[in-house]
Amino acid sequence: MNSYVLLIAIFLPILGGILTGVIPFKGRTTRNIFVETVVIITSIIMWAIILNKPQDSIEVLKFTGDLVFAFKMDGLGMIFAGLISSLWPLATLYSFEYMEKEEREGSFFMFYTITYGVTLGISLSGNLMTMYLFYEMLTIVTVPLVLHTLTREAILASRTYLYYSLGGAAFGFIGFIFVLVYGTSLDFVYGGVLDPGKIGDRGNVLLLIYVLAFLGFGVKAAICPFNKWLPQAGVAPTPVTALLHAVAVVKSGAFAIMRITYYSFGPDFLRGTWAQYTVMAIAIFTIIYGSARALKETHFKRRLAYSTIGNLSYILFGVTIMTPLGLFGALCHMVFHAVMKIASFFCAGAVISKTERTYVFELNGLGKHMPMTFGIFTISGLALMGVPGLCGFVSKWYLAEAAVASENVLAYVGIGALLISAILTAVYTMTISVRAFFPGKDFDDSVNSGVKEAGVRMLLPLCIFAVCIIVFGVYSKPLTDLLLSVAMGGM
Amino acid sequence: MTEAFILIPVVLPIVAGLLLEFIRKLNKKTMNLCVVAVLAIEAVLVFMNMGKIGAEVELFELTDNLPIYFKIDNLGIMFAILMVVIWLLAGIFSFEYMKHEDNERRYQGFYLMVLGVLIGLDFAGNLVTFYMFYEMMTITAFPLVIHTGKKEATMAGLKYLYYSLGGAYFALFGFYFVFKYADSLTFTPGGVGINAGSHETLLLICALFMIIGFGVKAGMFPLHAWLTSAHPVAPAPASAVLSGIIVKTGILGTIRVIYYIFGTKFIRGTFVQTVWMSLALLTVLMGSTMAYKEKLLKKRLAYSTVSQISYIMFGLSLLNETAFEGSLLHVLMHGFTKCGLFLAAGAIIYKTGKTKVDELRGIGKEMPIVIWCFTILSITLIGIPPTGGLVSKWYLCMGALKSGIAVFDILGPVILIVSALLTAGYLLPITIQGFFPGDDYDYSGLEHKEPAKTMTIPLIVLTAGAIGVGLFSTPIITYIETILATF
Amino acid sequence: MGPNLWANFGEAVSMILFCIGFANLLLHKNLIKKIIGLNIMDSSIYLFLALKGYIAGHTVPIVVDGVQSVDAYINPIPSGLVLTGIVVSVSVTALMLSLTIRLYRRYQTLDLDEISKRLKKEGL
Amino acid sequence: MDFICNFPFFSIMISMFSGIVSAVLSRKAAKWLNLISIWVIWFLSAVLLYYIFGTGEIIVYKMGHFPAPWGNEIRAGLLEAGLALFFCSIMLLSMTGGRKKLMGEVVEEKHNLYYILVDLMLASLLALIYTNDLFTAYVFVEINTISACGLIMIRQNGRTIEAAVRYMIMSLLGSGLLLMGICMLYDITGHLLMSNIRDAVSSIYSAGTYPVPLTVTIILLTCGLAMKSALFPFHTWVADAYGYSTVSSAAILSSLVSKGYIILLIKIIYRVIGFEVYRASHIIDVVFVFGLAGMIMGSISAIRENDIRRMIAYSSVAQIGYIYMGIGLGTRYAMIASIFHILSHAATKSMLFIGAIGLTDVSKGSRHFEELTGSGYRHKIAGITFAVGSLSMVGIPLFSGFISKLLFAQAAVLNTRKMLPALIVLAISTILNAIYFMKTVIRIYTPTEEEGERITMKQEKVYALTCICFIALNIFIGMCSQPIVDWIGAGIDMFA
Repeated sequence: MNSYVLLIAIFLPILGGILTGVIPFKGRTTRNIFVETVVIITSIIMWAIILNKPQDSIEVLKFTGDLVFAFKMDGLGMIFAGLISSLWPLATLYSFEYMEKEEREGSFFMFYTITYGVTLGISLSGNLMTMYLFYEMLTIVTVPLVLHTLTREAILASRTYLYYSLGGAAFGFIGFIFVLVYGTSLDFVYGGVLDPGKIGDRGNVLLLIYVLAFLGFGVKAAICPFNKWLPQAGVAPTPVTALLHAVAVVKSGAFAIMRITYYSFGPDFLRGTWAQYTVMAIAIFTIIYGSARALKETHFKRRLAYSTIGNLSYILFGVTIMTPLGLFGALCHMVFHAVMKIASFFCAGAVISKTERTYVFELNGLGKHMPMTFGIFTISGLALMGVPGLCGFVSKWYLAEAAVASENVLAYVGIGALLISAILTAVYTMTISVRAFFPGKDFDDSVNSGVKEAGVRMLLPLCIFAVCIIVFGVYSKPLTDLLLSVAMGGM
Repeated sequence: MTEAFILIPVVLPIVAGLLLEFIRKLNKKTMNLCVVAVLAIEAVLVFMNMGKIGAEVELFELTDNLPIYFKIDNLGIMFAILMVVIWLLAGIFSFEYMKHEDNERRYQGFYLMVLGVLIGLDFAGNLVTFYMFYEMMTITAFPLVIHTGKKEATMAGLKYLYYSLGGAYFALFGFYFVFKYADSLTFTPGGVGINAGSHETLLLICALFMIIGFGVKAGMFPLHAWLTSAHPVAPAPASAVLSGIIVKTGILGTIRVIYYIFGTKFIRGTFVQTVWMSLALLTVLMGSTMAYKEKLLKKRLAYSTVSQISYIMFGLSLLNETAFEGSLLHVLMHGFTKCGLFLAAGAIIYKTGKTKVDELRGIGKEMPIVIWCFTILSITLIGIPPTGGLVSKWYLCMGALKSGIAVFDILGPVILIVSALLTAGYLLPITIQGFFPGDDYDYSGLEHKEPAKTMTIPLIVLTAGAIGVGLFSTPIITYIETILATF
Repeated sequence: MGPNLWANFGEAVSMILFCIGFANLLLHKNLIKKIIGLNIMDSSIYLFLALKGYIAGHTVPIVVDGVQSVDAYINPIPSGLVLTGIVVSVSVTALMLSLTIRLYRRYQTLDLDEISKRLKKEGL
Repeated sequence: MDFICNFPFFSIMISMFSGIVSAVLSRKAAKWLNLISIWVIWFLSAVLLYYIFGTGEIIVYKMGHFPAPWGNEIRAGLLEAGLALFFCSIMLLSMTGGRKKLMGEVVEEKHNLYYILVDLMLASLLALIYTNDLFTAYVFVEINTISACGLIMIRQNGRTIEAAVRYMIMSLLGSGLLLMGICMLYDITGHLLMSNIRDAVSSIYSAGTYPVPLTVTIILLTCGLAMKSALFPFHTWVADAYGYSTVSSAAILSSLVSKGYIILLIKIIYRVIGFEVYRASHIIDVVFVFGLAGMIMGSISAIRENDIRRMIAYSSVAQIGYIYMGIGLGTRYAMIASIFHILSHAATKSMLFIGAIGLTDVSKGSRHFEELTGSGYRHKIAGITFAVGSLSMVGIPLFSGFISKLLFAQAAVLNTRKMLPALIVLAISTILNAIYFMKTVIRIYTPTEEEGERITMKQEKVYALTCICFIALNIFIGMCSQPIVDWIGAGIDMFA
């Protein structure tokens, strides 16, 4: 299969998005149909590509001599692209109903669709240069989405987001330069491209640079000192918070870190060095920090955002174990967390759009009126806790296995952190479910009068996600085998 | 594959419970009938399974080489029978009792589900299956705890939830490592081979973690606080099963981990055993003293549960046959007794609404049957001959003495006896005051308050059971020895 | 150092002058004084150049009664440079003065900081 | 083909004479003359560049056919020709972009003067690029200064005059130092032609005589030119000068004038002092440090501004800092990076000014951020232009800024001693750039309720065309930078 279809997959949504902004549509429905078709076609193409696995890479143009703008689909990219392309149509479907009460849907869907293309670009880029390019573009195109509501805090949030991401990219850029200078090439090669001949006695500098790059790309993955933007960005419409700030954007950060760790610097170079311990410590700390903050937070979406911070650091923890198994665990959690968190966010969105309630203590007794929504929320919450039989358990299991196998004491501590954060997760998700379902004796139901269950366009994606959570929980073998082979460097 | 039939007792109540949750219109009578029918069928099925010992079935793999796998063995079947019997009795009791609570349907539904999960727990054939049902039990039992919907009930319920999950995660921590260093996770009597290599200490720590983790459910110090706040707030039948049965799952977990995964050899003589024993003894003492000081009846019973369960823990921690027999015996004994006591307390509350101990003067005149049962059960719990309590404690003390572990072989029995005295101290006064309110008590205000048959009958049966365990301890012992023989 | 300094005292003087002029141009508030400083600075440079051009005992490079040997003349180029420089500096000075006049007409003062203060007030 | 040898000389002369002639022409005629002359020079330089590429020989033009060391020379290598071409293009675009504004802001009778000044400016720039004689360079530096001053104050208000005065003072100090340096150099070496001086200097250096005067000279030259090109501590005049003069002046000044001096400095480094000698003197470290300081301080003062044009002005202080940082790194690669940044910054900065003016037009002429809200929708093309410029400044790939950032970083990595400070400061200043440019972009694309006047592309065809050219140029530099880099490298080699 000719690799040029990769370009189609990437640029179709971008063009489609721009068209969405340009074409003067008659009615809302026509536009929605247009958007949905574009998204679905892209996903179909993407899956066709994934099934056919074109091996060779394509070079679009040369920037300067050794900077090539090239695309290639290797295993890691395939996973991420597959994840994105399966979630996007559902999220779009959901956002139709959600956005009806918002203004300027046109521009929203424009950028929403463009983001799809850009994210695919990140996942399919064949070398560090291309990934960096799309990484920056991602920041730019998602800012309007954060800005969308145009309230004061939306503007502030978008600024914070922009500064943090661009700043992070600046540090990632340094790492990129070093790979350029000290590596054999910029292409992603499993096991790293650093040239020992060139490194010589400057190993420590490279380690320092790795840490800087980790922090830089980690900004998008919301690692601890740099996670201020993520909760703030919760002001965006829920489809954005759900898809971008739980999956696309933040996972791009994690994805980039996977790339530089396993495909550029190389785990063998990093394993056992102070750099590894530093980044792992950061990840572990963030795990605890995120969950604890989520516990303190009373705003529904912000609480979920903090929990996202914690869970992203699960992924990073897996990455920093620096073994194929660790990468495997990280990939699992990347996929599963995507499903779980997007489900919980959509529940939050459904609640907000139906009842305008944003704080946890306002949710008392809603379970009676929106049983589906809160049922699914409970399921996702349990999954996040890691109850066996739901997918959260599986990924945590593999992460812990990798940590145990690595025989690295700090990694043992990491397991402890995983479990502590699991109990914290239990606290902050279960309180919500309990409030919703068991408001208690002395609760008068009148305040909830008139609350209705969310519409089908919202419930359909929710149900699909819930089913995924359970199915992956009980039977994930084919998927995990695939992920494992990828993590081992195969296709 | 006929062996899949062993799963019916697991599936049936869960399905029934779920149906109950979703069938909205269903009048009370029919519902109660359904419930009792299901419970009865369940009991029958479990008893049928006695014949199927050794039957095993593997459903699917959670992750690669983590199969969901069931296997019936003596230990499991024993727990299963205890549970199903008590469940039936408490269930019958609840029909009357739950009248003054609302939302019965929800209650009964979860009541059934928990039973199913528990049976699954007993039949679990490897650690992961066990763990899975363990968590499910925690979550499904939660609505029972908070059923009354009072503020403190919800608080206590959450406390219960978080403590139990925390314990589960403690266990999970060890679980991760065991998976790496053990040959398999299938429960094999005498333990699967652990090839720790240089990681001896690490694994011992894991073992300790798992003990503590399951100990949470068993209300073992230091993580016992939830028990005394969660059990009292639940409706009486619920607290009866919570206190009589669900705490036992902690015991089961510990037995499974220590006797079926690590193997006694691995633990014996290590710091793990020492810590375990001291924790158990500490809990025994603390529980009784707290119970002695406690004024609320149900809370007092809860504290007594804490101490009684730790008898069992202590027995297990001694790692020798005699103590093990004692422990299992005590499991049965305490199951009946404590369940009965709670039901009695429930009956009192239901009729008189009195919750404090010192309000109960002269209660014996009002509801003699209940209080008689209460008295007999107390005697059993204290362990005055010829009741069952004596036997189990006897075995426990024997085990301690012959274990030959310095200090503990003496200290253990002493503490057990002391706490027995304390038990007497906190249970008997109720009876005494109940029957002999004293001369200054005016009998004018008395009226006959004996509760309905559905309440008294289960109570009587339980009392009989408690005595029965005492009288016919020999066959039970022999049965336990068959379990021991497999080690 | 000493005799060396004495030997080419001219250069030393021009340097000192240069520094004076530079300081004036840089530090003085008053525009006119700045311009004076500018001129001092430039002239010091021309002095320096002229000194470089002059060779003791040689005569002006104007050919009368037959060409003498080359080393009879001084180097003419510096003088040319000086002339050019003077032209430049004159024009610059003129420009500066005209600017100064404009400013003075607007603000009735020659103090540059004062002027900027007023501009801030005007908020232009 | 020795006719081509005259092209450098022609181009200088054409612009100069067109300036002189414009004095007596009508306003329109002057305008056309100016336009035509720039076009002609553009064409000449293009031909020259092509020719040199073809033959690879350096063109030396002897004024009055006196041979060195007596005569005065004009010398054109690849770099010179290319720069001339580039400067012409930028000049052209800035003029067309700002013409409408010019009409509004400058009184009728001053227009001729304006074109005269522009022509002189171009002439002096070309001379700075081409000349091979230090003293000629000095003279044209002065002419440059004077015409720049005129460009600043052509728009008559207090601010501009004050700015002009400040600018004059600063640059006069600079040129004073420069002249002193030149004189001392002449004193040491006895030459004015760059090539000869370099031979003399290298022999002196190897002989080890006159170490102190040599160092002093280097300091004087560097310091003088740094002052004139607004390196960090000497940047006080920038904000006013670029902020209040008419827009094309601002564009030309910020993107060409200061660059002219830097080009001269680079020429001095290579062709007068000699790269090795220069690097051996520790001035280069000082330059490096001041460059870094400039990168940070410039951005910080830009963040503080709430006036869009002053903000852009301060940002150019930061960019100058980049260039000096590159020079300070003291490797050939870094020098290439610096020269590349000169080009990309010149393209971007003038673009930003032009874009900004379009935005202020639709915001009731106010340059403060509050009024600018939503102007990106009211004047689409201007908004896009500004956005592209900002992205390029922040260093987003596909735009020119990214490539220069890349080159700088690579150069920094290759220099072990200065690597870490350079990289860290590079990253930090990127963040700072992001902060103030992106803040502005978000601001101009935040829709508002109140309806300002709108300007569509049809209303301002020329302006729109200019903007499009700028964008195209920027993206061109960003996308196919490889030939440019090669060309710069070849040009630097031709300096030797």
